[in-house]
Amino acid sequence: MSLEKPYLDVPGTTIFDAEQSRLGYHLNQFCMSLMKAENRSRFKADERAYLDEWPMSEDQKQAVLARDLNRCISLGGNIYFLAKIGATDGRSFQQMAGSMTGMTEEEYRNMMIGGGRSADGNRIVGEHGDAQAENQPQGEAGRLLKKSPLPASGTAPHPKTPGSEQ
Amino acid sequence: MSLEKPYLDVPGTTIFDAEQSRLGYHLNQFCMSLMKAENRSRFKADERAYLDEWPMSEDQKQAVLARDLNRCISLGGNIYFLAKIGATDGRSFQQMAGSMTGMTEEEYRNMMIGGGRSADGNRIVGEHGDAQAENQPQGEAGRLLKKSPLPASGTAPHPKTPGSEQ
Amino acid sequence: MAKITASVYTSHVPAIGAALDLGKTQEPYWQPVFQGYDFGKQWLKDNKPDVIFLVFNDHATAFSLEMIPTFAIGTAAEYTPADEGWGPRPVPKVIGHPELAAHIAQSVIQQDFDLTIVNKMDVDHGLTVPLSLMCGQPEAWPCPVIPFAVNVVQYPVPSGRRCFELGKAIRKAVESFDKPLNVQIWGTGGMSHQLQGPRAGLINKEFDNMFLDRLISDPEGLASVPHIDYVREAGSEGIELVMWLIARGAMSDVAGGPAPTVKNRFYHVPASNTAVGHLILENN
Amino acid sequence: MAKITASVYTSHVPAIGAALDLGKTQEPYWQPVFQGYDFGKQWLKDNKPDVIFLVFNDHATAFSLEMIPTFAIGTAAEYTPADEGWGPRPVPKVIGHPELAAHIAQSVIQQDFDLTIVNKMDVDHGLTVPLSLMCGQPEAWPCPVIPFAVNVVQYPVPSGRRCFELGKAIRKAVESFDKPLNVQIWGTGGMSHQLQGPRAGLINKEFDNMFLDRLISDPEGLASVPHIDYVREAGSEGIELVMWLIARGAMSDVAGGPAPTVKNRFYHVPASNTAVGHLILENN
Ligand SMILES: [Fe+3]
Ligand SMILES: [Fe+3]
Repeated sequence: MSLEKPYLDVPGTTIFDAEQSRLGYHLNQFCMSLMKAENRSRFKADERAYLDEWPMSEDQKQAVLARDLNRCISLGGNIYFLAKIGATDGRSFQQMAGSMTGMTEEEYRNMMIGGGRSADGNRIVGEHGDAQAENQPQGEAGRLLKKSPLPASGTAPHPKTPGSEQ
Repeated sequence: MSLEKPYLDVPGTTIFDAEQSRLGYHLNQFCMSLMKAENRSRFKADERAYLDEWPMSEDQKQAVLARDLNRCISLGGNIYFLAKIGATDGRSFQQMAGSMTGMTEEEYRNMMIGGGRSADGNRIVGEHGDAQAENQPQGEAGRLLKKSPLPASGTAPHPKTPGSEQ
Repeated sequence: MAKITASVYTSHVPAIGAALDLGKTQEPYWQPVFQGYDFGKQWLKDNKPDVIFLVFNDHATAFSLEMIPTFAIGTAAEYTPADEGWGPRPVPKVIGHPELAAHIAQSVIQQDFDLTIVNKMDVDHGLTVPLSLMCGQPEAWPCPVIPFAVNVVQYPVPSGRRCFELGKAIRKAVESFDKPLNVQIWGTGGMSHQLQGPRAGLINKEFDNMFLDRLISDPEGLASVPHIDYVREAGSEGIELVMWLIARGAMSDVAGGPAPTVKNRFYHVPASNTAVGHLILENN
Repeated sequence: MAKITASVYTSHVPAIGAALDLGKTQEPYWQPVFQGYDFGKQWLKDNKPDVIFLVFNDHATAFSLEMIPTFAIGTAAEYTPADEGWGPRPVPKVIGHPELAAHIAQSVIQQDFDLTIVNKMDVDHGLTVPLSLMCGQPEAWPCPVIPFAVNVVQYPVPSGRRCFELGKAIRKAVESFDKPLNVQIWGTGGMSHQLQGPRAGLINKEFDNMFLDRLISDPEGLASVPHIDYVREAGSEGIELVMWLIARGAMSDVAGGPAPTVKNRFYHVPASNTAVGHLILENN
């Protein structure tokens, strides 16, 4: 790709550009389909079967089944599309956003009530804010992780969050 | 309407602008539906019933049933949309275009082979070319009309053309 | 002649719509948010326009990835509130103004903005939440609305500069309409927020308040802020703020008139993931 | 770096497609039309590009009145020939070039052209007939194609000036792509024709030949011809000629390079309702 991308060094952030859009086309179009009540019902009745109607990659399907939104985004998903999955599950935008940080729902909610996440240290990769890669996952999930580290096999950049339904 | 319309003084010509588009919205969307083979079949099986599925004006429906393309255009139709009706009938673009002049199919075809209609006298309303209102209909239809004029009730600006199916 | 009399700016958070629809406006969490619009609600009653030109963005609702218009103007007679996955919001349908919309479309296209004309579009929280905030829960919205959708979902989104210039073109278009309509232009979206990734929940009060300051007094300079600054400072979804520059560019001081009057300014954190900002500017 | 090496211009009459598909190319009526493309067919074989950027207009096929983009760029992997009502043409599917298309979209939007990005679009005779004329009846088209659709159906359509400027922006976009692709840009539609009303069948050889002359030697001046002149002189559908200015604006002489070489020029009346024009210009 030869598109200029001045936005690749923002920590914890994926900009939905043409390349991501191409990667996530079917994933996002699947999400759009959940705007119809009958499709939401069919999806809920048999998630795997519904997903198999779409030419998505197996990785994308697994990420959806695991409600791993960070993984969905790394596979080309965009939050406005992915939000349709959360809506189908009856989850709010706050629950969805929080699920990507590793914080519990309450931790995230309290962070927002406290004025939100600071931009300080989180503007550029290499600073030391809470959104930097070395500080993931955040909150309770991070504390748990430090107590009992995951097996070394874990190549997924974003561990599963406590709030996400398996 | 306060749109500037420098194109209202071109004889025998309707520019498809926002106002026409609004007027002809459902007529044109009906035409689009004929791009699907099953809709063409349903339309052919019972034209009136198919038309009644669309929120078109009675005038628009009558103009379609009469294949009166000039009337369709005066009611907001656009030729690229209306062409789908002709395609459904198995008619070519040349047959459709010719049907709007009053010429027979052969007359129109010969005019085209002869180099087409001249722009001379047909640039501005008030000149004296063959596309001017006072010279309608053209060709055989015009000659017939001069022999036996229509009853004075005729408010339709464009008489029915011989080639159009009733 | 039609005239833009005022501009209104506001965030359009979906949770605000949900709070209103579920009767939570008096809860301690939401009460300060809705209180911030008390002035605006009364002001809108006292200054009811004939038409609202509402700049918003679609959130993967009317526009899928099949077709992504940079700028889309609604010329339809009406628009249905969308089902975004939670079921449609229980709000009135939106009545359009096809005649003025078509006029603006023609004029703005002839000023070299390559609009997409839209005649069928369900409208999502981006359009209905600002109406709810400014009108409460009426049986019908107070006047016709022309929806104007801006792509801020897939990059590249239009620059702040392009948005500001578009606002100027819209003002010219409105003023060349030959009926005496009172038109308001609303810019919605923002303020700082990020809905994705480990950086979700970013809020930047300093940036937001700088944005409000400059939007009032230095919009031309503000228009030159590049996208990347929005992303770094205001979060990945903070980019929605470029839409406020469209409304601001349509104000008469930009075309040499007197400075507008600031009728109201409000800022609050948080509403769900988002900082809420609100501004009312009246032309003089 | 990618480079635009040549531009091709041609009418795209549906009846030409039908004549080819039905094996009528040797009939006396059609033989002179197809003969006019003999040179071009050989030239394309000898100068096979890596990608064709094909400017055309949709004829109420992919775009209904629900959504009318002024400019739409196709970034999909492939496009299906459309059923325009006569059944789909029996021609190969069109393979896209998503990577270059996305690059051009980004670059051109950042140059202040407000494109609509399209990922799903059936392509009508406006796109397939030029390919047929230049390639005959192959099993597969010779290279990937980036479809670029221009609204010339509902007024206001973009001005000649806007189209010419867009061509310049496309050239810059192509030249900033970091792979060494040989790109041709094709402008299609026209020449003089009118498909509607008592004035149907209008043909203006003088105008068409003046257009070809000026397209070669004075494109900048030609770009300032207003719409109404096309309508009066070249018929209501003659307005399609503005699309040729997009291709012409992308040639390097416009950016200060040497004049292009005219490899072929052809003009014939009639094909169905239309005058047929064709031009090949090579960059030097
Ligand atoms: Fe938003
Ligand atoms: Fe055409």
